[in-house]
Amino acid sequence: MTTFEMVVDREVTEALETMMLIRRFEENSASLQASGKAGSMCTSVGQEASAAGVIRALGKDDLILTNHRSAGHLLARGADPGRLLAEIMGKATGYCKGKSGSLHISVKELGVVLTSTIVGGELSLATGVGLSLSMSETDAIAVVFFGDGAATEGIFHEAMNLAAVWDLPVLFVCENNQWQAYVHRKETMLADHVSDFAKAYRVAARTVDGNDVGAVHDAAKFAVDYVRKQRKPYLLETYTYRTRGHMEPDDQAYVDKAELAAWKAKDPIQQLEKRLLEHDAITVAEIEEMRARVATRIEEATAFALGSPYPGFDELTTDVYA
Amino acid sequence: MTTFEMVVDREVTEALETMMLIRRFEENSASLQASGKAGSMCTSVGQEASAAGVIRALGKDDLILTNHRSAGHLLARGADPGRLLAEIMGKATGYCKGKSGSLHISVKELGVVLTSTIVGGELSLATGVGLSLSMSETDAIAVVFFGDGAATEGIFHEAMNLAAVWDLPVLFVCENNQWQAYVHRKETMLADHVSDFAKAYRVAARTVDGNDVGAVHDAAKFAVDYVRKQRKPYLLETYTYRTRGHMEPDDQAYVDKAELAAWKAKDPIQQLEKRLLEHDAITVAEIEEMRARVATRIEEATAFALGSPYPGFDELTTDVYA
Amino acid sequence: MTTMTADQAINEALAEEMRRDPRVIAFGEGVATKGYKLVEEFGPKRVRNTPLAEGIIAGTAVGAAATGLRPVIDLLFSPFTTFAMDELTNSAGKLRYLSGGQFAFPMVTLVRTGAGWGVGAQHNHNNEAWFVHTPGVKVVMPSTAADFKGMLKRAIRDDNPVMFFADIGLLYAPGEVPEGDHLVPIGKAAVRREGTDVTLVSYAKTVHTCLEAANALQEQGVSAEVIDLRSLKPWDEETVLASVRKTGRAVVVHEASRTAGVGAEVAATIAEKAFGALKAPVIRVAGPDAPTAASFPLEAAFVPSVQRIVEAARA
Amino acid sequence: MTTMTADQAINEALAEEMRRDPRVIAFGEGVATKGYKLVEEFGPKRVRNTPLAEGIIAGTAVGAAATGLRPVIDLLFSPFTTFAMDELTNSAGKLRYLSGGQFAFPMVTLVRTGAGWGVGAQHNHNNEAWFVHTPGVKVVMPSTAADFKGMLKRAIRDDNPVMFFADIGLLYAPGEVPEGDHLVPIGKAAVRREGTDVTLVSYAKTVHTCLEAANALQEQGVSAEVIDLRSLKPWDEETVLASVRKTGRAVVVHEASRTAGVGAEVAATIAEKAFGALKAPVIRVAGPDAPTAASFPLEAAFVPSVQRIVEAARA
Ligand SMILES: Cc1ncc(C[n+]2csc(CCOP(=O)(O)OP(=O)(O)O)c2C)c(N)n1
Ligand SMILES: Cc1ncc(C[n+]2csc(CCOP(=O)(O)OP(=O)(O)O)c2C)c(N)n1
Ligand SMILES: [Mg+2]
Ligand SMILES: [Mg+2]
Repeated sequence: MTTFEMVVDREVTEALETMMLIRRFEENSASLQASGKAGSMCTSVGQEASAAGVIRALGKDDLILTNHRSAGHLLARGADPGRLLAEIMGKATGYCKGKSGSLHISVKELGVVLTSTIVGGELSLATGVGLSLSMSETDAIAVVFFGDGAATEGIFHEAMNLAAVWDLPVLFVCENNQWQAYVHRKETMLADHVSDFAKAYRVAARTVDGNDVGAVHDAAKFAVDYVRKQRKPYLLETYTYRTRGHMEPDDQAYVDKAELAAWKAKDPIQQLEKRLLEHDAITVAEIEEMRARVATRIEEATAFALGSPYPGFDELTTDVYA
Repeated sequence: MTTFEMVVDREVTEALETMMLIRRFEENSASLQASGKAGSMCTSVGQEASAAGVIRALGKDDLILTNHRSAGHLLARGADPGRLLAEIMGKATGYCKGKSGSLHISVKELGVVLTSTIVGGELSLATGVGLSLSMSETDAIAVVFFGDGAATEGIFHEAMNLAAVWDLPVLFVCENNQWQAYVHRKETMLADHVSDFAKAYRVAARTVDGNDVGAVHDAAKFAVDYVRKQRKPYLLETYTYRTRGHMEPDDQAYVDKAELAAWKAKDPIQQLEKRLLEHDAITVAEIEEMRARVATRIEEATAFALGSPYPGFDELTTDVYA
Repeated sequence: MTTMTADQAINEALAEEMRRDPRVIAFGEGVATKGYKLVEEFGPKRVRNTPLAEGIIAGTAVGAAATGLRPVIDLLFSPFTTFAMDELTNSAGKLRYLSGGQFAFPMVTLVRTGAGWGVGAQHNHNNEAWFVHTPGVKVVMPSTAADFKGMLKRAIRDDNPVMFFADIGLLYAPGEVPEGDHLVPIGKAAVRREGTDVTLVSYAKTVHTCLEAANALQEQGVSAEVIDLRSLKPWDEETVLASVRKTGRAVVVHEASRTAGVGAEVAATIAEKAFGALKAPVIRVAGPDAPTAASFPLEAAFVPSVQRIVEAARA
Repeated sequence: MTTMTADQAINEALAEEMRRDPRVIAFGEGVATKGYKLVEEFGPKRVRNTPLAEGIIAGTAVGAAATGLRPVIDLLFSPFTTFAMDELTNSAGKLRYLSGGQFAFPMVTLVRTGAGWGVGAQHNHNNEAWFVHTPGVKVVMPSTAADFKGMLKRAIRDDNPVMFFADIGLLYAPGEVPEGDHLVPIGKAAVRREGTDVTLVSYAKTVHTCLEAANALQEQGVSAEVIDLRSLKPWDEETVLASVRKTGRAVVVHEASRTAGVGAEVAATIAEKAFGALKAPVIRVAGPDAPTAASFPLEAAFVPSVQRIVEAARA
């Protein structure tokens, strides 16, 4: 199915609402951080199409591993904005009892297992999740989200190689957002695409426009199907950009203004709204309704999180050992 | 210069004596181990053409990093067999006062810096040596020898990538001997050649017949010249085979008999002797003289090492801090 | 009782647990090659060779442990753990806590260390204290063939990551091992010899040196009690404190470097909690703060000797 | 004296040493971005951003140090050292010894840790004890802006690998720093307050907690001496023992987890070498054996409090 046809696919209109939810959630988190009500967090503003497009291509038994920039993945997977925000604020009602905070949120009930903020950590664990799946009677797959910076850690190569040699059902999703904290990707690798690394491992790979949710969704459906049926790894690179900076707050003084502007012009949400309207796949009113729904959810989530208690001091030493 | 021409090059006849010296030295070390006079060591029997061919292509200011399988590199660089054997035996007269033993022998005066027996350790250090050279007024280069197994450690990729991004004058020499201790290379990577990994880093690379000293020497001269002039990394893979097993003693019960036999038939020393004789580049008598010279050196080295004292107990805590 | 080496005990323990529980798998560099018998019995999916990459070996174990398997990995020699520290500490040690208890990591990491092979500091580095100081992991280091078997079996059944340190010097020495499903609890020390005048606390190879020292002390009229910690995290404070309260003197012995070693923890705990009972300072007899040399005489000199222990006990 | 934050002190120290010695270079993830002023002054070759790969950052520093440069690398947060342990311990810590003294490794590794930022155990893990237990390296962890500057300058001039731990909670607090070429020796503790009844030994953030505790104790008629170790390997036994021989009591305080922490070494050494002078057991006040939570109240509760120190001092 081509991106053009995707446009009229109702899945894409759903994806729009998912992206709006992620955007609103993260901008809200950032303002809570700015007003001192929440600790720091990394947002995926500008990259929402990657999370929305890939996650909706997954089955409910598939397992997800992610990293420090995970709110989009979690929300796309159906996480409750209230519990997610509570976790970011270190509240007891958060998915990890507030112990994780914003950087390593996992939600077992949603199949979001093992989130690590150690760049590359998620990659070191994904092969193990893939191994468990490969040894049990299931067609579920493991999906691991990581950044272009993680691809410069040796563990990325160790993970790709093992997944290839052991035929592990792992979908590697590299969100190449051109930045690695305060260092531009171009300073860290000569190749433009992380997918270039797959060939030597004999792993199938593809780079897709990460700001076009339709294109991401198409590519992800193909990749998920490939991994599910072949029981082999696949590397999907979503080529995108981090438009809000690395971690709140970030004035982005070190970012090239022109580059940033050029990517902001390719904003995945605006792009999709425009396209849907052009194809009469949605009306302005419907978009407004979506925005309103999303706004209400975020307000409720914020109220829930702000109203939640912090964990008790007894939690200081619980959950250390099983 | 083609391999055929190389055959009549007197450099090759010199290379023959170097290879004979390495072979004799290592077989002698192994028998000393067997008779309990020396600890364990890894030999490069069957791989001598790689050391002999690459090292003679280097200049005297070039710096070498190597690993646990280093006797060939050291002897080719001109190490004294007596001090080398003494080190292997843990004697005070060894190059490292007996503290290294066989696995991490470095010899600063020969430019053999920083030998590590941590597989991949030599690769993690090579970029630093390259950085020092790249920041000083010299055309010297760094050469790092590593195995096919080291190429499956993430640090290999981190080293290749940094050398590429920073334009470091590092010649990576992968001695692909088909084994990684007790695991066959085919069990650890899908590619046949480690040189396949270079492309994504935009590093020039080549695989050469590692049992043909002429071919290795040609390729090494080209590679050394490239790194010296371009001040950029290069990956040279010498495709060969470890015919004596991993570490003394090793019955190689786990090794495929046919594969071993096939490679033994390609023994680099016999091959070269045969070729030189065919081209009348050497006489049987000259070969006999070489053997005799080598035998004498090894006898003298053995006497020296056996007669040398062990380090005193005061050495237990010296050389910890500068 | 059957007689076997510690190395055989390890293999028996692994085979028995793999037989008992299909979730137990084993992998590492050469694990399938050396464990070809295990491959024959359990198949190539449960016993695997790996690429030469400690980081992904450990990370794969952590990920597999969190999702239903019970991996036993062999990282060969303790200095090689340096390539797997993120996976062993940041992931296995912390992700249960950081996830609010959502995940458990039942896995065992086997490493070898200690004097005996003469190959130097990149194969012999008693770094067990790193892991004893690491939250969320357990650490054991047995001294007898029976404990190698019983503790490995117990470690495999533990729902937490266990670092299993094997002292090279003990691996090929034969010992008596009880028949049947022999299990040794983690966290319980063993009193190897009873005594009344001084308590010698140790683990691994040096437990045997302490027993020799105890014999020597006996001849000098000093009755030494010898305690084998065998489990280092958690460690058995109770047994050690009870003994010191009885003897009033303690010498803590290990091969690892002295500074900030496990002995520091044991000595500090004794000095704090048995203060009133102490008739003399708690003395540590340990390896020097230096890397280990390959040269045999230096490697041997690194390890606490009977004489040093005797002198410390009489000080 | 000028007033500056510890973070500014670090930058000043680095700039001064780079000015003094052309062999000094600095690199790490974002080092050139954040240190753009250094780039302007010293050029892009001496101040570099790197790929996101701690192993090769550290390994490159080790290789460069052995061949004429004096690298200062920034590994950001202490849990990230787990990707560089081979390079920092097996190479920087051991290759001088294993080569029989042929090479030296003048390099500094900067890492941050400790409560204050609320981002959890993968950014906050006081693992300094790992390195204190590692041969061939030195470890410092200052508590004042002046020491951040003076010790970093000294560390850069040291011919050995130095691990420089920066306590996050101290980085942005202003402090007085002497003018000029301010150098603070590695291995010498500072007596931050003199006292006669009890010795409080600490380092980094908790030195200030000890000073507060000393004030509280003062009001209760107890005179506490406060010692700031600041250098953890080597550490200043002499100063600590002299103080305890005077006061007869010691409390060792740090934020790192208690078991096998640096406090164990200090307490064990005091209990052994000042045994006769001790009127009460040496008590350790430390963080729990748990990872650190992101949740602010839990993160704060992890750190030793004034109250706990006071109670320990009066016990
Ligand atoms: C091992 C490690 N090194 C450094 C960091 C600090 N850090 C956090 S995120 C980040 C950048 C990651 O870049 P990338 O992988 O591209 O992911 P992105 O943040 O762009 O989504 C860095 C350097 C870390 N968390 N872990
Ligand atoms: C980090 C690390 N892991 C494992 C080992 C044990 N070991 C020593 S040599 C070796 C095989 C190395 O294979 P390769 O890199 O191909 O070099 P070769 O021995 O074949 O020359 C192994 C696994 C080690 N020394 N270091
Ligand atoms: Mg990125
Ligand atoms: Mg090999």
